[in-house]
Amino acid sequence: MKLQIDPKYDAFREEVRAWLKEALPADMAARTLQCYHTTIEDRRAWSKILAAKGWAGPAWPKQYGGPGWDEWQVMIFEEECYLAGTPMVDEAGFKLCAPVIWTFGTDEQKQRWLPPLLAGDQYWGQGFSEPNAGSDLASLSTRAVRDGDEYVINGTKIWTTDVHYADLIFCLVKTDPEAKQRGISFVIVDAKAPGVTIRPIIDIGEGHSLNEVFLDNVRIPADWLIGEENKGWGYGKLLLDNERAYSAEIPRNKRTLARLKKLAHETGMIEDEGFALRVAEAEADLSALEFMTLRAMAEKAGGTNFPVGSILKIRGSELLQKLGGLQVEALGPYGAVVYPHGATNDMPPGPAIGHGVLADFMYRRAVTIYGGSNEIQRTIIAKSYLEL
Amino acid sequence: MKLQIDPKYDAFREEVRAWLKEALPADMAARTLQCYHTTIEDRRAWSKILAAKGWAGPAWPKQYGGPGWDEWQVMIFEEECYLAGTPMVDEAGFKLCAPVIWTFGTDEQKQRWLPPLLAGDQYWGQGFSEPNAGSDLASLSTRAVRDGDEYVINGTKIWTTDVHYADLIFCLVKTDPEAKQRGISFVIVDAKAPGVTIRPIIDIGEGHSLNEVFLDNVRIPADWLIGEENKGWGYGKLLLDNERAYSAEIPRNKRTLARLKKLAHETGMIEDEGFALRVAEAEADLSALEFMTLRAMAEKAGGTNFPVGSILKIRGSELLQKLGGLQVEALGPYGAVVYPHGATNDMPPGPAIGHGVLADFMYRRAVTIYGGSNEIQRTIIAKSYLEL
Amino acid sequence: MDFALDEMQTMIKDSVARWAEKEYDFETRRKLAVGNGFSEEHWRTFAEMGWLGAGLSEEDGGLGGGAEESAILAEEFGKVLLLEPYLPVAVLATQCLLGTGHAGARELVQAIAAGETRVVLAHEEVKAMGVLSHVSTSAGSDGSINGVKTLVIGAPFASKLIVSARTSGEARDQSGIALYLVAIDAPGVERKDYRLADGTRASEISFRGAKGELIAADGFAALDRGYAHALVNLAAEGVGAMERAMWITRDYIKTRKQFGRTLNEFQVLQHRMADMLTELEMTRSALYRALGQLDTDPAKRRLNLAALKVQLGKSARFVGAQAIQLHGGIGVTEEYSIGHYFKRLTFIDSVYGSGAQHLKILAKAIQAGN
Amino acid sequence: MDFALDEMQTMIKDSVARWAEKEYDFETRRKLAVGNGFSEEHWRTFAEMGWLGAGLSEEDGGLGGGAEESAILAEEFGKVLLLEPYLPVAVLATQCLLGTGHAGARELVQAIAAGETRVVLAHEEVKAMGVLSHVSTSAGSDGSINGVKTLVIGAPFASKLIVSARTSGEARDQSGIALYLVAIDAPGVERKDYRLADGTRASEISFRGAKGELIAADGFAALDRGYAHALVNLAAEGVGAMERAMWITRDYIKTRKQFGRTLNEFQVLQHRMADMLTELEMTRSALYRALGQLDTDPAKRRLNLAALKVQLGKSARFVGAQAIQLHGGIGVTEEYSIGHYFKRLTFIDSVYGSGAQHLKILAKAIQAGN
Repeated sequence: MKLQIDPKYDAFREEVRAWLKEALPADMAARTLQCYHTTIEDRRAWSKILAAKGWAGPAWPKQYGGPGWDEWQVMIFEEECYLAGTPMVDEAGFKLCAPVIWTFGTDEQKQRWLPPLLAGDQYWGQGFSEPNAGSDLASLSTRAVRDGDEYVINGTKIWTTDVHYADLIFCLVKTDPEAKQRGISFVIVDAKAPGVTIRPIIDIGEGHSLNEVFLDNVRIPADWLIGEENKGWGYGKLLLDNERAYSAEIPRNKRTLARLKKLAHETGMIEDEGFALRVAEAEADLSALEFMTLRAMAEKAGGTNFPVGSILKIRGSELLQKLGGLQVEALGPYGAVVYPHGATNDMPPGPAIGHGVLADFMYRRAVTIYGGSNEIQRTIIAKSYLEL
Repeated sequence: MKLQIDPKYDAFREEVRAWLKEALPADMAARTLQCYHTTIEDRRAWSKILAAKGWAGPAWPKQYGGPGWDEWQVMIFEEECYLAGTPMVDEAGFKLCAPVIWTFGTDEQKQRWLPPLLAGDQYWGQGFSEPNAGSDLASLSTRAVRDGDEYVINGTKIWTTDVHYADLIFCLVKTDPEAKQRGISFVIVDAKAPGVTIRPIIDIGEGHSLNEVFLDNVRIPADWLIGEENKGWGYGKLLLDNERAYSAEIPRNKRTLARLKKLAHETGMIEDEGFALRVAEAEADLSALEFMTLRAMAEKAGGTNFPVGSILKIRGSELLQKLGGLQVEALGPYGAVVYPHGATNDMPPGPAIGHGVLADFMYRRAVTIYGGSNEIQRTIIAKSYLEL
Repeated sequence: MDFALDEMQTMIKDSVARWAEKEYDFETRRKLAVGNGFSEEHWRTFAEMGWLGAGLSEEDGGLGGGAEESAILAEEFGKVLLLEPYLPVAVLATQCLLGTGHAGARELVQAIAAGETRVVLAHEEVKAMGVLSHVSTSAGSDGSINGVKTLVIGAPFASKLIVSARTSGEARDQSGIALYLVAIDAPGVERKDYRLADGTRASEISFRGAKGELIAADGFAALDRGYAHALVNLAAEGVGAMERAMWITRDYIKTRKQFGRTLNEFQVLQHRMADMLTELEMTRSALYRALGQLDTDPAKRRLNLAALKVQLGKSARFVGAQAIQLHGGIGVTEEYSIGHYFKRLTFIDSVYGSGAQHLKILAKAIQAGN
Repeated sequence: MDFALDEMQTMIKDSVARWAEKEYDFETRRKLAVGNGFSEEHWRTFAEMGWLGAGLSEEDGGLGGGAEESAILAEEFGKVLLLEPYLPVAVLATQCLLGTGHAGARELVQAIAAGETRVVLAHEEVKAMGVLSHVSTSAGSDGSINGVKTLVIGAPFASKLIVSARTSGEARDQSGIALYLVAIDAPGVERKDYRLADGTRASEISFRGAKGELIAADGFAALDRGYAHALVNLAAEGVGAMERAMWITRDYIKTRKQFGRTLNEFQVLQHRMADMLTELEMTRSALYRALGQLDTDPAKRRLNLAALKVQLGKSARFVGAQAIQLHGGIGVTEEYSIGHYFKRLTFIDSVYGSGAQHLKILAKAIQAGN
């Protein structure tokens, strides 16, 4: 047993922190820390800064342009970014699609897509969910039919985050409608191709990050299918498994807790003992969850059926909602005020640090739903590990 | 709408309270308020006092010796009894069996059983549950087979409260093993008859109120079956429905809250703000539940499928457990100390008012299980009213 | 006791329900919410139907009802998430006015009930933290008011304000709070309007030497009365909103399929909905209790209302959150109704002193030996 | 980081598990619990196997392990609800002694590890309410001790007591607390033994002019160290008890039938068990965290331990209660095992400062800007 993070990482954390202090524009950080959805301008600008530093793909292998960090460094980097208030980057592209490309793609595919992604020149969107599939991905109905050198795709994708900024969309589609999970393939679609229609979905926080994507006889070259036909389910699952240690969103939770405390001190709410006790409870939760994440990282190679990803997802998402509620509460009479997205002047009264709190609180109702609802996670735990 | 209890009942409450002050021996009250299981001696003595006053069967119709109270008076009487600390009386006999007898029994049966019950001369036990039935009463397996002028009964009953004090046991038994609910009859068994064996079940509070009853070729006269053969399920259900307004055990919850406050003031725990907030939450719960009980009483005749009994059962039992936990907590370092049942001297240190708290807390784990577990109550709510 | 509605109550309930079904469907309301949040036409209807005086005696210009009638109305309004400031104007300000006993108050109340004017109460301050007697806004001996009031719901549609201002004592003393009637456009009154999450409108209002008419020299009791009525009506609204949200959710899960089954077949969701019903009914019970004892002495009433708000807040948050959860993704979209119930229900917990703040009132009473 | 057990740790774990399976089945334990709650033979085994020194360096008479080894042992003991006072003697008193730096302490620790003597810490007082520095027991300048200590777990089986007594300052000051070694049968020491819900034994002890040997003039740091180690071991015990309770429950619901189905087919119970596992693993995570940072500075350690105790208490109560609930009636009987897990788990929340009291420590730190 070794229950401490190696102190050698302290220096790395310092390095990251020092760089962020210098490289991250203050106005950009302030906008992020208000916690509205990130604007495309901030996102583009920050991607370029990261790319110039060579830190755009923290978890990427060196051969594809990553910095060659181990996973502890990646985690530390992400945590520091969140705390400093860096804009969200293209998570779908960097964390989900790129690994599929470098693991299962051909050299040509890697050449085609990885460099522009890393350089911040191309943006990606993700198309997994469908209107009638919800948490039940096995019942996808978007079809891709081979037609000579092309596939013709028809169907609808939903909850596609930020796809309105995207140049490319990676999708799970049915290539063999008879098979269930095995008939699914992983394909790339040009977001500007004929037949692609994007309908914004405004969330209850009045923000726009979600979309519905209609694919109507959209054609893609046959070599825009990654890996083998009908094996896409396995690729998706493998990568989601790799990500499972991060399901609790510790960096985001930490940032949220930090802002909650700041806010509650600013408004004076922290002096209320009952309130402080609830903040303390959330903090205790977070500290256990953080360590469970470390356990999951360390045990990653273990290959047990211990459902740590599901546990982290459940508790991390519940915590995020709890912290959101506490922030709204800390705002007192300003908790229910709508501060419009993107507005910069003529804002309603109330502390500036709290302007995005309500929108975020609303939007985060989704965290217990997406990525396999918490109900589904509980069933996974019960079935897989407890064998119920 | 009339949302106040008629003030005319205030005088009645005063009358009851005054009488209790005079009639209830102080040592008896003190023992009850410590909240161990009631001793048989206290029970006998108090039954006699009630009988002498004519208040033994508060809810009984006048013609069978009841005081002729309406249900508000019955409720007030019970509440005052609890607060004053009267010993538990023979609830199974008075509240469950007697109404079956007077509603469905013959004149001879009424004559045989009601007067001695009312006089406190005979004690009753209840035999509904069985080891393999749990909350699933429809799957009873105790059999009663007609043999001339008698029934021969074989089977096992469990969780039979206080049957070790009982002279008579009323049971649900299968008389038609093919039919499910319809093959059940309501019979009376002499607790001292040959073939009746009673095995004590000690609960985790180290108390003895529960028993297992083995019925081995026990013979009862044929006219110890109440009402019609194979109709017992309906009788039982009807009476339980009548009782549904009382499922939240408001009198017991009120007494428990009162003792919790007293205890917490005595130990000083009440000064802890976090603790006081939790007591306040319980109090708010109780006040809503109390009014829901009044709603249920007033709407009793309404005949809707609104599942108020299930709601009251769930929340009342959860509240009782919560209050129990708070009491244990209020005891501080004495919360885990075992104070033996029935001991009077050489007790471990700690406030006397708290001596029965731990035993009660332990025993009350059962309240969310018995009478149809809270899980079953939720299913009833979902199926019956929400039509899910 | 009798929980059934009498003839007049049934009539009120039915007429509001009919109006809402015809005039206040979800799409209409949604447009209004992102529009200016108020319809003069609706308000005229409220006045014509007598709803603005549902809780008033006939001599006060009402229908001859009381708090129960008003609550019945509020429950129906809650079901459709009414945007117009029924509660701030026809309950909070109106009951506060009646509580002053001021000579002109009745006349004003009659005008409000008739829909001729709208008055709201400007009392809330940033540092109040749920303490009703918190007033740091001051009134000089010449009646000039200085200070800032916040979250004055309905102010953008009001012509007059009742302003609480301190004439003596410390910020949280119950005595020394005077009430003034101030025209919304009086000199020295500066208003900043904004939209709230539930689509209603409120203002932050600065008073810089504004002058008003004194209507209560010692106004705490009137405030207390106003907020007591506001709280029970808020709870009634919450009950209506929770009930509607519950049935919308019930209907949804009976049709939505996942893994080859409709959602209502999953036991976990069945039990979740049982808990939603339970929470709703707990609040309804607490509401009836508080309604029935609205005329008891203020100290006792305060504890009843605190218990009600605690229950209301807990229930509203739970029902709102679970209504979204059971809907899945669609529940988080602005274009679908259920998210708007969540917003209203969240706001209901926080307004007029949050559930947590009211719990503290109960706890303090228990510590003091109650 | 590495969460896998090394060779020695695996050996400890396996040897305890083997012993427990052979010597500490539920029936044996139950008899012991209602008997005198202690077996000299078991204790001899603990000493012979080196378990009493599992967390000690070799020079202190131990196996050369540390807090992790002790926790591994405690977890196994937790699985069988050990009655003997391993934790009070081999952890709390032992670590407190080592914390004093007193010349004779090491010798005494060696004797404890060898099973030759048993020492417990008499520190808890009725009014402490979870505040570690609360000491109102006083020591005069002649070293005579006056006061009452309560809940001294394991005292009925101890030959010596470490007694905390105040030589200066107010009841909750951290300075001015001296530690004395007092023979259990010294004049002026009066003991009242009793049984606790989990079958362990404790005493309330009055000191009336009792004399002892001073082992720390300023003993708060030693107390703090003792309780820090005690808390992580308590959590390890809790993790063991929760894990066993969870699997017992799992096995039970896979066989028990209701309504024609085994209970494990009901989705609500499946999810309940998922929550039990989740709570257990949250505590295990908090435990690892606290264990890994046991040697950090005391202020930081205190916050880690507070977070651990909060999590432990919450998890233990939930897992214990649900284990009974899922068993139904049989869970409430003394003759079946699961109720005893409930008792132990309930007690685990309350001892060494309750979860609620530790939450207050965290809250105060947050209020102070942490």
